[in-house]
Amino acid sequence: MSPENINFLTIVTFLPLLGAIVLLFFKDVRKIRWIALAVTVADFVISIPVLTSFDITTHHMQFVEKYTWIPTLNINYYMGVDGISALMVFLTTLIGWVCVLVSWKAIEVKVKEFMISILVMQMAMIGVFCALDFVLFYLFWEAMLIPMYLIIGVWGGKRRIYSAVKFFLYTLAGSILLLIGIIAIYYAGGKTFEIPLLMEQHYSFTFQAYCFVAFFIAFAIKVPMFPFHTWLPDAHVDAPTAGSIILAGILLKMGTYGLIRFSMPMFPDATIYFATPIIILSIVAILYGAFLALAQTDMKKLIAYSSVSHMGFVTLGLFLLNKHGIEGGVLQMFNHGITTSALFACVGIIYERTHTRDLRQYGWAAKHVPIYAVFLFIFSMASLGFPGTNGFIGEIKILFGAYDVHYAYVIFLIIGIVFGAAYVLKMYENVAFGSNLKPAPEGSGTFEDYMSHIKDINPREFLILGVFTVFVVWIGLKPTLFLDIMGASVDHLITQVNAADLTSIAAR
Amino acid sequence: MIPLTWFVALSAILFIIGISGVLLRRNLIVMLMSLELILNSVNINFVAFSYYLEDMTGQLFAIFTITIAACEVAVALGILIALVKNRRTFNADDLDTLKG
Amino acid sequence: MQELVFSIADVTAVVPEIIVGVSACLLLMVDLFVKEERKEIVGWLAILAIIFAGVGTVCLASVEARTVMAGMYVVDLYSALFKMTLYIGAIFTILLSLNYMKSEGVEYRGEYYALILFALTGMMCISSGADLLTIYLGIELMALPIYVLVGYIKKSPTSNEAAMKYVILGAFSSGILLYGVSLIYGYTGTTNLAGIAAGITASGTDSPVLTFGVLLLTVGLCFKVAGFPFHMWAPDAYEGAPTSITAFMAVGAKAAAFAGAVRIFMAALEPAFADWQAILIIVAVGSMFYGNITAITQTNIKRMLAYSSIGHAGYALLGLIAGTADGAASIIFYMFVYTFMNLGAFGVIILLRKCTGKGDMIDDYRGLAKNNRLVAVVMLIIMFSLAGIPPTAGFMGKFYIFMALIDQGMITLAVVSIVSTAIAAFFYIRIVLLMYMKEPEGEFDLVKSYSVYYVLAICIMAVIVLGVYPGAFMHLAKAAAIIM
Amino acid sequence: MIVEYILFIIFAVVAIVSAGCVVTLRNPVHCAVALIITLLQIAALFLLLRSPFLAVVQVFIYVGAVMVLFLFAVFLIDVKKAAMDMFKPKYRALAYIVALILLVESLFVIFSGGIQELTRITEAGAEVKVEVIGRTLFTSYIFPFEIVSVVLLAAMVGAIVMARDKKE
Repeated sequence: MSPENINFLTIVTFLPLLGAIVLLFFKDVRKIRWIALAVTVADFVISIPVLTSFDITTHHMQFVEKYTWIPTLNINYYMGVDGISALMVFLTTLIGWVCVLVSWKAIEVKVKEFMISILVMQMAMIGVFCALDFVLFYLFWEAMLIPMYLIIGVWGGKRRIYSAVKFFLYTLAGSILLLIGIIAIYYAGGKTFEIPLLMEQHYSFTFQAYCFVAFFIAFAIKVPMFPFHTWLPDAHVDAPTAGSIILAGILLKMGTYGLIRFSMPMFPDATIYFATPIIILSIVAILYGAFLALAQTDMKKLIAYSSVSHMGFVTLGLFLLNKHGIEGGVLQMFNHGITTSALFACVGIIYERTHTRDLRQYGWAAKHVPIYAVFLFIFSMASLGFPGTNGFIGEIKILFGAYDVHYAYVIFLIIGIVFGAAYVLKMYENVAFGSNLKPAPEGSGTFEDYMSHIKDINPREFLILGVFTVFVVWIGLKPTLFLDIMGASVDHLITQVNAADLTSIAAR
Repeated sequence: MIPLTWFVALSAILFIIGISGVLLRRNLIVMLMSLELILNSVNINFVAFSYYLEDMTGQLFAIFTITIAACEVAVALGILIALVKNRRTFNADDLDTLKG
Repeated sequence: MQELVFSIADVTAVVPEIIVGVSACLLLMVDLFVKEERKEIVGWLAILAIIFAGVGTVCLASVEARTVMAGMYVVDLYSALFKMTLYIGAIFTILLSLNYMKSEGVEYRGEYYALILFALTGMMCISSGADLLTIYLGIELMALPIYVLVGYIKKSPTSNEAAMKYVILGAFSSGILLYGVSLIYGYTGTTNLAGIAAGITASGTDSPVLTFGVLLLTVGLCFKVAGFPFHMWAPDAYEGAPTSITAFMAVGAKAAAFAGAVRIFMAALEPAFADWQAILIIVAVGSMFYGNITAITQTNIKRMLAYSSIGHAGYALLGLIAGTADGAASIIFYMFVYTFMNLGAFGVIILLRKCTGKGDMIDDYRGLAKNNRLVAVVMLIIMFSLAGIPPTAGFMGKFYIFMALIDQGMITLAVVSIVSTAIAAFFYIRIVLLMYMKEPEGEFDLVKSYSVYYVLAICIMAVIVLGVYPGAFMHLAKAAAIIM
Repeated sequence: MIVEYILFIIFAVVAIVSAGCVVTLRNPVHCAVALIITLLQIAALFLLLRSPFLAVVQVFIYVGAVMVLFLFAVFLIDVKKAAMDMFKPKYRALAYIVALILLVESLFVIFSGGIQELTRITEAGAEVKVEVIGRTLFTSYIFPFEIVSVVLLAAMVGAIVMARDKKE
């Protein structure tokens, strides 16, 4: 059978759901873990052909599947990927099995429910990236809400209920705006929900502006952009490690993906009109996130705020609206998914041993857990954009793009990068090279006793971090593969945005 | 010939008296009686329209209304008796187990 | 000499009604021969009767819309779909009651099922009525047994009280509705729905007589669907009634009232659209916000669901406000979906009922998920469906209504109603939160009743299937709305 | 005919006054009697409208059956206690507002002249024969007639279930 005949996307999307249903019939915790792992790994393997047999010469949607679904409302089951979403699907399936592995020992209560939530979550996330019908997209988009709410609320930390409800309400508010926007564009775009068709329409500027704002707020909450970011630190801190990885790795990408897929091609006039304000917001987010990260002592919170800062780079890159900027932005999405997930995994690994995330409690990592310290070093470097790591490529491209638009942006970006280096190095220094004389936590005996319980990473954790390292180095040294895949799609996106009716904007 | 308006006016007055009775009185039996007033005002309307339109529908409708009114009273009084057996009241303000 | 104006064809058209009505009478007799502890047999017989009626309705629905009984009655796809909803509501109500009424120690359990069938007959008459007289009689035939059923736990003061309040406000609303009918009759000279539409078109819509008549009729109908500010009976009646009857009211009575309202407004008062649309907009917006906001502060779950049902009535009214075939179809779909969601919710309440005193209070759900995972999952899905979160049926129902509304350019109204949906999500997820994220305070000892399990299983399946694949039923609803 | 006018005015005034008594009198027994008077006036008005059958039905069913039921209920329940009960101020303002709105609306409807226009006959019409009513009831109205019979049965069952205690 040739690849064209297989409904790859449907399989990739719904395999996790099938796995979740199968899990319902098992009781043994060990079996449940292994089945979940098997399903996610299988999903990952199946998603590889999506990337390898992807035709990089065209921007058209590939692996397209289209079936009538709800004829009364003209809704179709319409799936397909372009270069950008193909990368995201790959990232999602990758993160999927990593999440299962990370939770192997960390989740001990309600394991079945947890694995089902993870698998349902994965289904919804892949669906979001593949859907080419607006209603289908919205269904997947909203379907992420329930499992994530449960993941944070049931298996989370101390303030899990507060964080879960906050996450739920913020996201729901965004979804409502999105729904309004979707229905509005349905009527404006000739009564269809098909995204490719809707992109071809030209809408009046007023309509574009209203819709753009509605969509933008919805996506900005997910990204999260300043000033809609306040749910993120809470959600990250209280989510279990796997939840944090999903949040940072995939969920945040939903927002920027939405901007790329909908806002920019459908509302080009409004995109150009609003580009500068959004860039300014992004810069504020970069600096503000970095400042706050610098002030944190909780490791997770630090990384959470760094996410705000890094996602600011992404939105900035996208709204530079030139090839370097957008490619850099998309690549940074992927990078952030790898790097931040890896950092959260590192936090989770050490938290399992010490039950603290307070940076002041560490300082012995380089001496006592050297392999761990090496991995943490690699990811820290990737996070601050050290040459040779993936972060460097993304940031340098965004810098190039920014320079083409306005040199002032570059100055702010450099400041942001410097701050980024500062908080990452602070974190690493605190964890790895602090004083050895720090007192052990109360009730754990002498420092030596305490330390003797803390072992270096085991093979399972080595595998997790190793995989992330591969991608960090791969993209850092040879990003062309990834840039090629997205290349045609990015070019097309730029053409779409440039189709904007500039005279109508100039008139304002 | 008496103008149709007279009948409708009379019915409207009885209707309003009936409505005020239901809303103002707290005695459940009197509330039920006020409901009868409302239904009777409706019947005046129906019969009057029926006569002045030379159409029999109204009269027939009125017959059905009277029947239904009897049923309503029977059921309502049945419930009232069940209520009174439990708690010796028929003051609507004493119905306060259910808040609201 | 007038001859009989109906034929065998007329009689066959009303076979489902005859089956249900006659079965109700038969059950009263059968009941005499059934021992007190085995009254559940009567319930099963009632279910059997409804299934027969359902088969009859399906057979009749395959033919085209036709008016029978001298223009009093119409058999069409629209009524068939609503009747299916009503059958499901009635069957599930009986299934929920079997164990519950026994454990509550209620007298006259045989008559209980007969009364449900009587009420069902009334609901069927509402959904098929082609004359204001038939619809009015249907409303009364539905309401009178329900008044009694609400007060069926005679030992309970709350039940008595609820019945008393309900009967007074119900009769009051019937009176208002009738006064409106009488004025409309005076204006058009007929009570036939098609005749009224023709009469209004002929005589114009600017007469105050018509306006006042339409106003009163609308108010009366809003009472029946429990729309703000005519909702005051609902919370008390819902809280005081036996839980199974609360479900029946929330599902059957509401669907039937909407069936009647849609037909009256769309078939008879279509020419006076502007008159009633303005009233309904106020009622709908008021219902959505009042219902959803008040629900947040409730501590009793039945009362909370009552306020939520007020909110849902508001959403469904939006379909009428749109005034199109899509709008009517969206109401049919919404009521169908709503039936499953509410029956599921009340089923869970009944399951919890065994733990003495538990089940009625929202706090009773604290930590339910710990040892009763399945029940908690059921409640979770239903709550998310009621909140309108995909991929549940509740979302599709709302989505269709919003589409119909925006199709008519009423974007502000759609935005307002979507915002109220967000408010509603708040109190639904509170229950999920209590179930999953709090520790239980005591042991849960759930009722073991297979009939309730069946109801819950079917409801969940329906909620998910209709959420993921609503196409088929939506198509039917649209077809029904067009030929109406 | 001038006599008709006079009769109408007499009946109407008595009906309104006694209706007013129904909602204002303290003692439920008095209210019931006042209601009977109102109902009788309405029956008389039906005669003026050439509807003798309805007038008879009104007297039989309302005055004969319904009111007896009411009086039974009143006597069954302690009257003295109920007699103490009068207007309570709880919903008073609301009630007045509703009544006022309805009054204004009705006045508007009545004085707009719209109603008189609805009249289709020019001189006093003939009375509808009982026979015709009966025939129609059993032909065109057979279906509502059947429904109403079911309603009666349901109401009877309901009332018995509610009011009667099961003896063990």
